[in-house]
Amino acid sequence: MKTEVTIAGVTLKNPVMTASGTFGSGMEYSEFVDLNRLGAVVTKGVANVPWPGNPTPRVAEVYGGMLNAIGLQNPGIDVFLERDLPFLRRFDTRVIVNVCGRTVEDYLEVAERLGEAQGVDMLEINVSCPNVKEGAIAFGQKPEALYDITSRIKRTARQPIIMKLSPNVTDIAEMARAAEAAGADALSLINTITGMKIDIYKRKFALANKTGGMSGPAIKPVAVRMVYQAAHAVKIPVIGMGGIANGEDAVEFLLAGATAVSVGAMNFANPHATLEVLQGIEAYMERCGVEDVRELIGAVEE
Amino acid sequence: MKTEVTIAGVTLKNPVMTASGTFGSGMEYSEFVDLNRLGAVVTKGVANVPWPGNPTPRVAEVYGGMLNAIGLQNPGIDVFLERDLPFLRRFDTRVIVNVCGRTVEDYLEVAERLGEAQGVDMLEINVSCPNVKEGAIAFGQKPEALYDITSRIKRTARQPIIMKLSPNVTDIAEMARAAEAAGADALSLINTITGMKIDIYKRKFALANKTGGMSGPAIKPVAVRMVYQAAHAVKIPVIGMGGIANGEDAVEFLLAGATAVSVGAMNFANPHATLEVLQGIEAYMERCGVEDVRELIGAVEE
Amino acid sequence: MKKISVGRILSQREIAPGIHDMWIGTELAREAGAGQFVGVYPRSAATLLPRPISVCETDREKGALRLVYREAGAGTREFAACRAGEEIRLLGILGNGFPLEQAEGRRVLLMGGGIGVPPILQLAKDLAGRTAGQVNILAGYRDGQLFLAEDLARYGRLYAATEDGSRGTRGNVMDALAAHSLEADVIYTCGPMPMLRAVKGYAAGAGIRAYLSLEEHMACGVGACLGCVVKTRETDSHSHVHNARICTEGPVFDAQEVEI
Amino acid sequence: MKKISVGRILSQREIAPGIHDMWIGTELAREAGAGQFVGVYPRSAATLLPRPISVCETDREKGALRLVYREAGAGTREFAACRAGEEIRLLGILGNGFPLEQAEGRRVLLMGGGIGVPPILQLAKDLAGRTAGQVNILAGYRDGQLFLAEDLARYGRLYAATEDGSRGTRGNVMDALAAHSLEADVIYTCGPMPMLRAVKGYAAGAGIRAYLSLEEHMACGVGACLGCVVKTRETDSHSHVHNARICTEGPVFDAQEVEI
Repeated sequence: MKTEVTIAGVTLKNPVMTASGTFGSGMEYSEFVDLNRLGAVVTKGVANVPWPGNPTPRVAEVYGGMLNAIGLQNPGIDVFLERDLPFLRRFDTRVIVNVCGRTVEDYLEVAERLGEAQGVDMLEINVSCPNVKEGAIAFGQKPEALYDITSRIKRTARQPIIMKLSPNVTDIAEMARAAEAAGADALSLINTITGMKIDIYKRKFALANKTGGMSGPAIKPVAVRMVYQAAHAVKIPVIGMGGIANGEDAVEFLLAGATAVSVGAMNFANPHATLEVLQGIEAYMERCGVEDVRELIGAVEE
Repeated sequence: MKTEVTIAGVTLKNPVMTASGTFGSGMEYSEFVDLNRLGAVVTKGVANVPWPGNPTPRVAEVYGGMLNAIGLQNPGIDVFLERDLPFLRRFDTRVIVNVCGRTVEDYLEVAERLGEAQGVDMLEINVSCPNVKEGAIAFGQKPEALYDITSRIKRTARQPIIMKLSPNVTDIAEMARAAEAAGADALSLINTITGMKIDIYKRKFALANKTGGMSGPAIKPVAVRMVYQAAHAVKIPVIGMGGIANGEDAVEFLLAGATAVSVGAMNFANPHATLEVLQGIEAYMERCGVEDVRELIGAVEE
Repeated sequence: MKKISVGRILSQREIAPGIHDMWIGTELAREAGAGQFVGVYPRSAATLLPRPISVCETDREKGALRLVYREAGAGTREFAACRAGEEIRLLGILGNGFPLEQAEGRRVLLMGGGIGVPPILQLAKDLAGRTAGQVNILAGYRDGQLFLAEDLARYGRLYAATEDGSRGTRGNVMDALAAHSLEADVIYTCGPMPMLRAVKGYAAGAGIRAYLSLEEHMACGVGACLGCVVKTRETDSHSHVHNARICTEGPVFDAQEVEI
Repeated sequence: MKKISVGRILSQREIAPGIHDMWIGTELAREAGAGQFVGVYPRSAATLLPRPISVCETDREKGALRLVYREAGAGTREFAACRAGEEIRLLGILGNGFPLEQAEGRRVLLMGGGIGVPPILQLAKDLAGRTAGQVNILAGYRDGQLFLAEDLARYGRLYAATEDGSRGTRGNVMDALAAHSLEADVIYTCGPMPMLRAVKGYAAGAGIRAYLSLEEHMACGVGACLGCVVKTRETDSHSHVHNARICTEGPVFDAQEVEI
């Protein structure tokens, strides 16, 4: 049974990855999951300098999912290169570093530093975090802005770049085409959907940031739809995510057109989720006589 | 305990309404619910002529909700005026007629006919149905188009008009402002979020229409966020909906800025949902010592 | 009259692989007719819609309703895990049911295929003694697991068909119909769409009446959402388009009225 | 080591309005220390995140873990409905726990407020005989429902405070502290934020050590999501900003290290 997939010339042993921000830099969940079994680990967003993130409360539970407004707290590129990257390189898995910034220059600085680093397979560019005021989302909601930042990062980056798209847009296909036209090597979607929760007895917002990004099984149908629309709008590979909890969810994304999938919030509900998703995909292939996982990509009957 | 709310000069005995398309024209659920107890009944979309709607399957269940692609099947304005309106007028509740069309002229024709009718309190203009190819959604995803159709319908309509907004946009506040600037008397949101489900064993779309509108508790946090953003962008009243299952959900929407709320998909999960929502609001007011439900509107602590 | 009620599970057993037989104590048993159905609500917060399951048998004295259903998804998987004594939320009674009067004094043929077999049982019971001669029953199965066959045989002459040929006629109910050259004035049937199309075609050719019980994905089950419609020959009186609601105008239709 | 495991509920009872006392048979009891916590998973498909609940007491021989929690939302409401014999999914053991060595030969004061009282019990047990003289325990309650008071009294001298004045000192634990003019070299405390701030201030003024057990909304519970952070005086070694993870570097912090 073949489970390898290739994204921008980088071959993953299987299509199961981790969604940025839900898996730290791998260390925490390595107690639960053998990272060698994953197709790739996608790190928490890394900026050029340490970011303190948002005030608490930063997380709240919602029906079938959660809201988060962490605000991309991260120790910055120096610590990442000294501590987190060496840890990840001990494992036989692909390393995809999520890059965040407030200005284009921030992104370029991180991309440059990562270009000099050994063992970074791809960069995922976060232009879709709904929880930071400057930068981030601003680049991810207008095709022109997305085109501009994508092309500038592409010129600087030494590794293939994956543009992570926001679902908080009118036309995801238009955004996908803009990123592809600007030279993106791949796309990943969906980032979280902006949501809100109010504590009706305290009459306060559940999150200090008022709004937060929604993730979890509740958003899966929106994610599947956007992955389908994006995959049909571009030729570059698409990485699908949004509420994936098991192998059947993952297969649904593959059939919709995703080349790989990421497990996000469900890591919190089940620290073994990534491996169970992989086992579930293999069980489906077994049951349905699928020899090569690539047969599933975009295989939904039109 | 006061539960009356007023929208565009029309006073509802309480803020609980039905979401268009989930309650027919009231007849079916009148076996379960005393319509006299509702603040208003919002009818299924009515067009100038009968619409056949989409092929089946038209509905599919998803985690914490459902997808639908009915395609606005409806018997047309003639039958509505002869059969459905007289039925609704037998009850002491407000009647809000949802109006749909493929062209602006379609909408205007229905609005004119309803203008001559007795017992229609308000019109809700559906410019956000994701399941019909022409018209509908096209008017609801660009501010200019929304401004244009809103102003034209406003000139024709004899009753106050409520513009029903689509959540499938980048900036809901911008859409809300466009509708208000064009003369809308109120806004209602959210309509369904476009989603997709794939049957992984048949490798087929769960819906004949491929995509469908997602509703149910799963989408509530997105709805609360958009109601909050819309209510803070305009001065006209906002009617909130999206996954409301009980009184606490309804209060959350009121605190976010809604003047009234609609119960939609949850009618299917619980035919008594509308009345239970009303009882839940009253229980909350009792418990928290709220004399007048209007105290709750937009009362979340900033 | 339609309402929400809570029933108590009296018994539950798997009578064929993935086919479950559940008796429920509920007042609905007294009004439930052959061909009607109930909406059964799962308890899981992830599955909110009622599952339409047709009446297999009723014990009006005991106030017991029998549902025989296939484990097909999260909802029915949950039902299958329910044990005797547990409560279960029901919406019903729903749908029009089979028109029994059409069988009066006529030669009647009942045809059920797969999970379309269960509704035939209550129908056979209700028709007992009202038809011209014994009712003939054709039941089609995937394999030799002839669930409900013994029950059916009590109320008519049973002819089985199995896809794998392990029991009765090899093939489907149409093959069995030909094999036994059965004659009838009216046919009542429930089963997969290809079978219903075949029955509709056969009945049209033979110039006899046929009543089809249709299935479709439903949301509300009470005629409000317009999710479950079937294309009709005439404009439907409710919709004023060529669409009838399977949950309300149906699930049983005169074969001539629907375009399937 | 952190892992997912399944425990079996040994007993469950409501010991004060909305306060539940659950004993769970689990191997975690052997490693669980005072001030550490477990993530408890609800079963409902609508509530996916583990609920952090701190260790109230452990019976290492029996392999039993005691959790005393307040019914606050859908998750804890579900736990409260669980009966003896049922299984419950656990994530743990989590957090750093109270630094017992800091109590060696010192005069120790334990302060618990509301649902912050439970973790004080195991702490008092573990400190027995290691401190200078008897441990003094201040427990603050809303009203006369002094849950766990009898258990606490077994391991130290208990002073109660109630907001309504129905038992012990009227007011909070700080009022009781003053009323009994208790002295200490080190304070261990758990309770609502205003109380923790007061303790921090008091300890700073009196120039004594204080260890605070903090609470915050959590998602993963294992340090990955960065949801539960507290502002720290020094740059945190993990985050390299002034934020420590309550679930991992905490929940117990030296009062001087956190800015609350």
